[in-house]
Amino acid sequence: ADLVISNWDGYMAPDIAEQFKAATGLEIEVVNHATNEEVMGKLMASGGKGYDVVFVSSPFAEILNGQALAEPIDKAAVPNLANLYPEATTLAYDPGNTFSVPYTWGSTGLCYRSDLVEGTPDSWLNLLQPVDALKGKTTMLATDRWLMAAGELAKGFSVNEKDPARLEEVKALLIEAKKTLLAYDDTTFYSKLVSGEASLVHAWDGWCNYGIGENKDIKFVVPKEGSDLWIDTIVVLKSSEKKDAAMKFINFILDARNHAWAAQNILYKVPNKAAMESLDKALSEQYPNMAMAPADLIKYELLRDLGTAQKDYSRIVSEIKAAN
Amino acid sequence: MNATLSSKLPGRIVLLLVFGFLYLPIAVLVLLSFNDSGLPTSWSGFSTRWYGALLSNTDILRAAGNTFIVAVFATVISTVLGTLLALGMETRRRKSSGLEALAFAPMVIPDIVLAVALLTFFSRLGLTMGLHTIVISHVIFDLAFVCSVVRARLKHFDFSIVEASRDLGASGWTTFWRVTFPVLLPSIVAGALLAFTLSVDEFIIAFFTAGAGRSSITLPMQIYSMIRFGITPEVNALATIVMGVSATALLISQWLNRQQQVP
Amino acid sequence: MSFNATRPTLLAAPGVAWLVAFMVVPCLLVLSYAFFERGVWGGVEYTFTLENFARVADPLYAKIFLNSARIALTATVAAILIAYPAAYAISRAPRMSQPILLFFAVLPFWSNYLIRTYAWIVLLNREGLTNNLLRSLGYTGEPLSMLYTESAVITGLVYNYLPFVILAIYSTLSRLNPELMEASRDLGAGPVRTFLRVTLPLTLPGVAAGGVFVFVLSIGNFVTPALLGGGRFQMVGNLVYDQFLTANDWPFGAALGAALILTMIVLLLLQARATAHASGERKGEAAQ
Amino acid sequence: MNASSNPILRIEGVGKAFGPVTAVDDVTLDIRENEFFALLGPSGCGKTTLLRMLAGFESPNAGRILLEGKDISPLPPEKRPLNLMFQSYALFPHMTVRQNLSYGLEMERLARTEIRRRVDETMATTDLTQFADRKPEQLSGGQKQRVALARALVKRPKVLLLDEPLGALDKKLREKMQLELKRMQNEVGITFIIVTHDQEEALVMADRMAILKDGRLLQVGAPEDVYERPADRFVANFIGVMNFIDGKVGVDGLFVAEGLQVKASGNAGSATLAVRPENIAIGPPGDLPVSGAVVDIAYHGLDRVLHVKTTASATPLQVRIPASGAGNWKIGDALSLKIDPARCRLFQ
Amino acid sequence: MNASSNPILRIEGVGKAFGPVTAVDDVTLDIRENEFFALLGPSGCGKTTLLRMLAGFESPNAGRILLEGKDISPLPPEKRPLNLMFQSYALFPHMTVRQNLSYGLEMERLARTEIRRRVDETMATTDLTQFADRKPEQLSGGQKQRVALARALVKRPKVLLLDEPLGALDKKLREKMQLELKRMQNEVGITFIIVTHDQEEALVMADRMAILKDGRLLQVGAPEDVYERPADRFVANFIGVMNFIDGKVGVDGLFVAEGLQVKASGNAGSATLAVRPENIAIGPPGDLPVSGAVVDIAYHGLDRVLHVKTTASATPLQVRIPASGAGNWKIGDALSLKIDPARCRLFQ
Ligand SMILES: Nc1ncnc2c1ncn2[C@@H]1O[C@H](COP(=O)(O)OP(=O)(O)OP(=O)(O)O)[C@@H](O)[C@H]1O
Ligand SMILES: Nc1ncnc2c1ncn2[C@@H]1O[C@H](COP(=O)(O)OP(=O)(O)OP(=O)(O)O)[C@@H](O)[C@H]1O
Ligand SMILES: NCCCCNCCCN
Ligand SMILES: [Mg+2]
Ligand SMILES: [Mg+2]
Repeated sequence: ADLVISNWDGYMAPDIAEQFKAATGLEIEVVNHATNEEVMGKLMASGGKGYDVVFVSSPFAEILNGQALAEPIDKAAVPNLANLYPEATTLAYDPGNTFSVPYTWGSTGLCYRSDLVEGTPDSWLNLLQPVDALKGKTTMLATDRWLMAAGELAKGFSVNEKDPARLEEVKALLIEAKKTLLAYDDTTFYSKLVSGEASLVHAWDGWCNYGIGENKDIKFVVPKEGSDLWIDTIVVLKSSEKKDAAMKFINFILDARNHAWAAQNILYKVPNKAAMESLDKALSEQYPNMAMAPADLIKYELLRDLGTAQKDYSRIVSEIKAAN
Repeated sequence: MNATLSSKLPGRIVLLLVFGFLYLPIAVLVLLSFNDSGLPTSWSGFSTRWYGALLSNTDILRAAGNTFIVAVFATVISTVLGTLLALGMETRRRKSSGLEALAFAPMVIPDIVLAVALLTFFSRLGLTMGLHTIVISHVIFDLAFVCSVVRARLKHFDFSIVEASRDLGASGWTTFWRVTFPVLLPSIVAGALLAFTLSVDEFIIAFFTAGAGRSSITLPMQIYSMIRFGITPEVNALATIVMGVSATALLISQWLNRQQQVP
Repeated sequence: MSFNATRPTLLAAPGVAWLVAFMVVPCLLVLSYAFFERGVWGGVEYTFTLENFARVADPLYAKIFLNSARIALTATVAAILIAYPAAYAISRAPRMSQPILLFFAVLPFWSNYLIRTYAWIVLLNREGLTNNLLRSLGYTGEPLSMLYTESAVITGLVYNYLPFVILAIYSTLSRLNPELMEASRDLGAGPVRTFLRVTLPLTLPGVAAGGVFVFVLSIGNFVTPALLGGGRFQMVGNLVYDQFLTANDWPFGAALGAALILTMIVLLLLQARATAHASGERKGEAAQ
Repeated sequence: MNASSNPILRIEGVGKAFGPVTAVDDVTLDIRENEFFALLGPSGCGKTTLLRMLAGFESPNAGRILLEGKDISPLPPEKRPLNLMFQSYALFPHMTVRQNLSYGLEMERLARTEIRRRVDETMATTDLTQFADRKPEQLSGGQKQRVALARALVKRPKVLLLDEPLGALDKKLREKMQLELKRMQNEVGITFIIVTHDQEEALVMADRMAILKDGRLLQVGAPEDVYERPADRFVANFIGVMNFIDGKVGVDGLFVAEGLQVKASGNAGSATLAVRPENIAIGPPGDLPVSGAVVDIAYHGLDRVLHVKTTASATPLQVRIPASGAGNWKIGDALSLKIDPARCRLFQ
Repeated sequence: MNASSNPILRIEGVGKAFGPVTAVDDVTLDIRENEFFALLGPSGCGKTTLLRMLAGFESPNAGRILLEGKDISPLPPEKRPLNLMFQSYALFPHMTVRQNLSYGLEMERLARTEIRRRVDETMATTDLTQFADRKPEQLSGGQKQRVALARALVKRPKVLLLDEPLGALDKKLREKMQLELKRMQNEVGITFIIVTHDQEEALVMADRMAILKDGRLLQVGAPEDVYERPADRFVANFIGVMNFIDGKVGVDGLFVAEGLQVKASGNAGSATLAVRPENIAIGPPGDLPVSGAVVDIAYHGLDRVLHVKTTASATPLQVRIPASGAGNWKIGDALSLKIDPARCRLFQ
């Protein structure tokens, strides 16, 4: 094959290879990773060898760049960059899309069963300090940055907070919260809502939509304290020997019709103006968070690589997970 | 035998209970593979659609094939090396803590350390990675498990039959094949089953040492990437087929064996 | 000994060579990162430091180690208690059917770890099969919270590693001379004492091997605690995993890994000595 | 002799088959209290199987076993007040000699000092004291056999079943052990059932003995009885050495073979005369009724056995002459023989 | 007898220790081609260990072993043209009797028909034919021993080492096997080294024999030599039965003990006279020089042994009288004895 692309399963059209071949005559080979972390580990240990294009969340794209594993985006070869919302071209971790191209984006908030939760939750504290009826019926994301973000947002801190004293406060809050938690879960939380095992869960907006698809009573809300802005990006690896083809692939993805596939099928917003505008209105009626405007989204803070403060985060998360 | 010494009943009850425990989740898994709904939590009617979906999913089928190839090679190599290592360790006159530590190490090294180490090592050597590098890596821990099982058996082994074989003119090699091996066979089979099972189910090391391409994806890699949204009945269907085919193959081979032995 | 002085070394050589080439060398390479600093973007910056070891000394990690050792040990004991009778029953079955029984004991484990674990979730969760069954049997109380507890984690670990223990114990039971048990009965020991004083010591190496399997695999497991424990419990394996992948802190991961490996090997060597002693294994000197 | 005549053990019509192989076939036998009973028979005749049924490791396909009048078949081995010394020793490989010996006493929950005392004593009488801390694999064959014996002896059960207990011991040690067994029979009052291939052992030690063949009991009796009045040709031939001379008994009650006549009480018809080598007298040619010639001389330890060709039988007759007695016979010498009519048997 | 005088096997100063235990101690011994050599000694004296060194399973701590003049220590067991029958049998548990026997021949890559022929033949001579398809665990003790023996015999090696080959067999079978071994010695030309506890077996079968004690070689010689001229007190006592009488030799060369005088060639000083029970003549009181009284009579199979109390020694003297000879002695009878000076030994 001409290109080896690693992405999350189901993140691209199943026939993407045929489509791309029809469009460019180039062969691609799509492989899947389950998590950012594992593919990052693999890229770092091997220097990225073997892969041409990978899909990772923004902090990981930042690391790839920091480790000089990411190839600069050849703007001339990707004319479809013009389809992006302007808001998506000035993102703090990579202003001007020099080494990464955003693929999907969204917020993190609360996903809940409106028929089981009294009133409308509107604060992170509804999750972290639940009323008695919700005790043992909440879940939080297990991935360390999002786990910490919930506490930081509740406290009104930055989601990239580095001040040790503030981090201590967050830790204390999260350890307390653990006592009322059913589980940490970042894969099946929405089905726990469907079954009724959980009533209120910490969720990425897009995954809440999978729950909404099964049960109309499920709703998503971004708490009043705000959210983070998560972005899954496309990165070309420096070690790639098929950079031209890689750029062609990015350009192909950014084609409005192709990019719209992601919104329609994975129920994530895509930062592609042309694509979003092509969507059927019914989609945002069924899944209200699909209608969130880029201007609103970029009010939220991006998760950034923490550099050496990562040590403090990981220790704190270990301590939270070890608490009882 | 005296009835008081070997009543068959307690043994049967134990087997019933233990196999009940082993197959309880399997029954659920098989049931879910016929669930029309994609969610494991609700039963929405019998359907074979996931089997249909599976059979047209060439990725999964190839992954299953790869897993089988890796497991077979890793099992064969590790069973040979592990058995020999066990024999070597148990026939040594002086126990060596270094050797013991070496044989324990693959079991206690965290998977991720071994995975990162192997990938780093292979890429520094400039090796092309693929199924062969997964096999190399799986043999490491498989052989430790085989060695451990066989060694346990060797602790109270009567080596005089080995001597008798040598005395009758058999070389070390012939003795191994004609005497040691058949007598150790139950343990070797146990070790091999263990190695195969570990290899079939191993994810992180395979993921790291598989190289980048699609051609060397194994089933656990495939399934891990698929469960982003939780398990779909499609993988349940796959597991059902894997177990069903294995059981059928065994029963057929057993039947053929018996046919051969009767006349 | 002219007959087998060089032979043991020769027999062990291929396995040892494999381990040295593909395990010792690569792992030393990676574990040596422990002496260097984490780069700003992760990775390794080759400046010598002992800081990573100082961090390992944090009591938090000892606490996590002890806690996961406790969970792993519980799982180990439970697995042995279930596996022994099963292995015994298999070893007493007609010789022809023994391999078949063994095969069916491992067959469930040729499915996939995740799938099996999800099946347990379906069985155990509050809205799951067990609770539904109870409800349909007329149980009206609060649904049982079986999932996301330590017991659920232990159940999952026992379940997944049970066949390994069965195999290991079976391996030592399979050709045990029945006359030894008869001699014990003859000397006045009932079945229980015969088991404790003769059968068990002679099969202790298998029990120990199986126990080691459960323990090391449990302590290094991270899927079961995450799924059946709801991520509320942490095994040390998880900790090392997180350093390498989540925190992207390879030097600290290497230090933690090295500490874990050393601790475990020391424990295993001690265990091996104790087992050898308790099972009355021949001394190296006399073993010809 | 030492035995009272109460049967302590009654074996009633006991049989055992392993698939198609009948190992023990309808054996009925009483063992008297405190007697020393020897079980003899060719290899594979079912001796071990019989002992294993008594000990409780095989359940008979037929028949009953009564101990002091009570059927013991429901009793598991550990509840039976008898002990078996295994032909293959079955020593516990993970225990030292001392531990092997202590094991049975620990099962009786004896005090530790008592156990120690009895074990020490038994190790002393079996010459094992210096091996107390060795494992079985560090012992020689004879040492292992003594451990197996000692392990059974130290229990002092009512009935002791010994399956070839002394076969691996040298003569001196065997004699010492025989004395020890006799002493235990007398002092401790143990009933012994012993399997042995050593006929002298059986003849010297046993109060009574039984001969088994192909799982069937052929004869039970005191050693002298069996030796001197064997029940059939097989027993006659099996125990000791026997010359067989085929011939016939006439209406006059005289056994006649070619060149030989013996007064024997039997029915008229063809018959076989059995006579032991030591019951044939020897003399210069012509002195005695039967003439013959020496064809071979075997040096059998302390005696010479002359093989004497006569017209009476195809195989030369064996005649035993003590080293200290009689003349200096050479191969080829002619001589004459006389068979003592009181000391021969007629089988018809 | 059958043996030529070429040493086929030379054992030179061989020693072996297991940790603190010395099993074999500086043994030097020549085994001649085609001889039947018996190794005797008390349990644990090192017989098995010596054979195991010859076969190549233990390497000596000292000394060399030469086969036909060549040091065989570098040869692994399978390259040595000798075979060992194990005292513990070491049968292959997973093979049938036939397979056990065929194994060694298959290693020589003989033709299948030839293997079949030789195995069938050996099974026939060892009475194993009917067990050809049984596994060892389905055999009796004696049957197993025969399989072990047959497995070694069928190989027909230059030198055959047999460690207690017939101990578990009944007398008839043992005699049959003895004949078979002798036949193989003569027809096939095999050199035998056999360990046995059966002295009669050793005396009857062996061309020469060696007595070991505590790992040391005490005496090597023809059976008659060893029996009649034992090298020391231990050997004298170990082989056969021996009476010992302590006394002293005067300057006149006469051995004197209380009430007894024997003409013996020895140095003046204290000495022990050894005399076998069959070398003491017996007569009515006063007839013979030494007077005594019968204190016990033992029925030893075919003979009676009188235990006669005399003033000469504390332990009664054993006197063997044939069943067919001499008078009818009872306990308490007075009698007189005479020791044959030509047939006793003096140990100083
Ligand atoms: N592995 C061992 N460790 C320690 N001592 C041993 C070992 N093997 C044998 N021995 C000792 O060495 C001595 C000689 O043993 P060996 O087996 O040669 O005796 P043996 O003459 O064959 O005796 P037996 O007639 O009883 O078979 C014995 O005292 C025995 O206890
Ligand atoms: N498990 C078995 N399966 C088949 N046949 C068996 C089994 N065990 C014993 N036998 C047979 O039963 C018969 C009696 O065996 P047993 O062991 O009682 O003989 P034994 O009299 O003790 O002989 P030995 O003097 O040789 O020890 C033998 O022919 C033997 O081959
Ligand atoms: N470890 C979970 C990674 C999930 C990847 N996506 C992040 C945002 C939602 N897809
Ligand atoms: Mg027997
Ligand atoms: Mg021996």
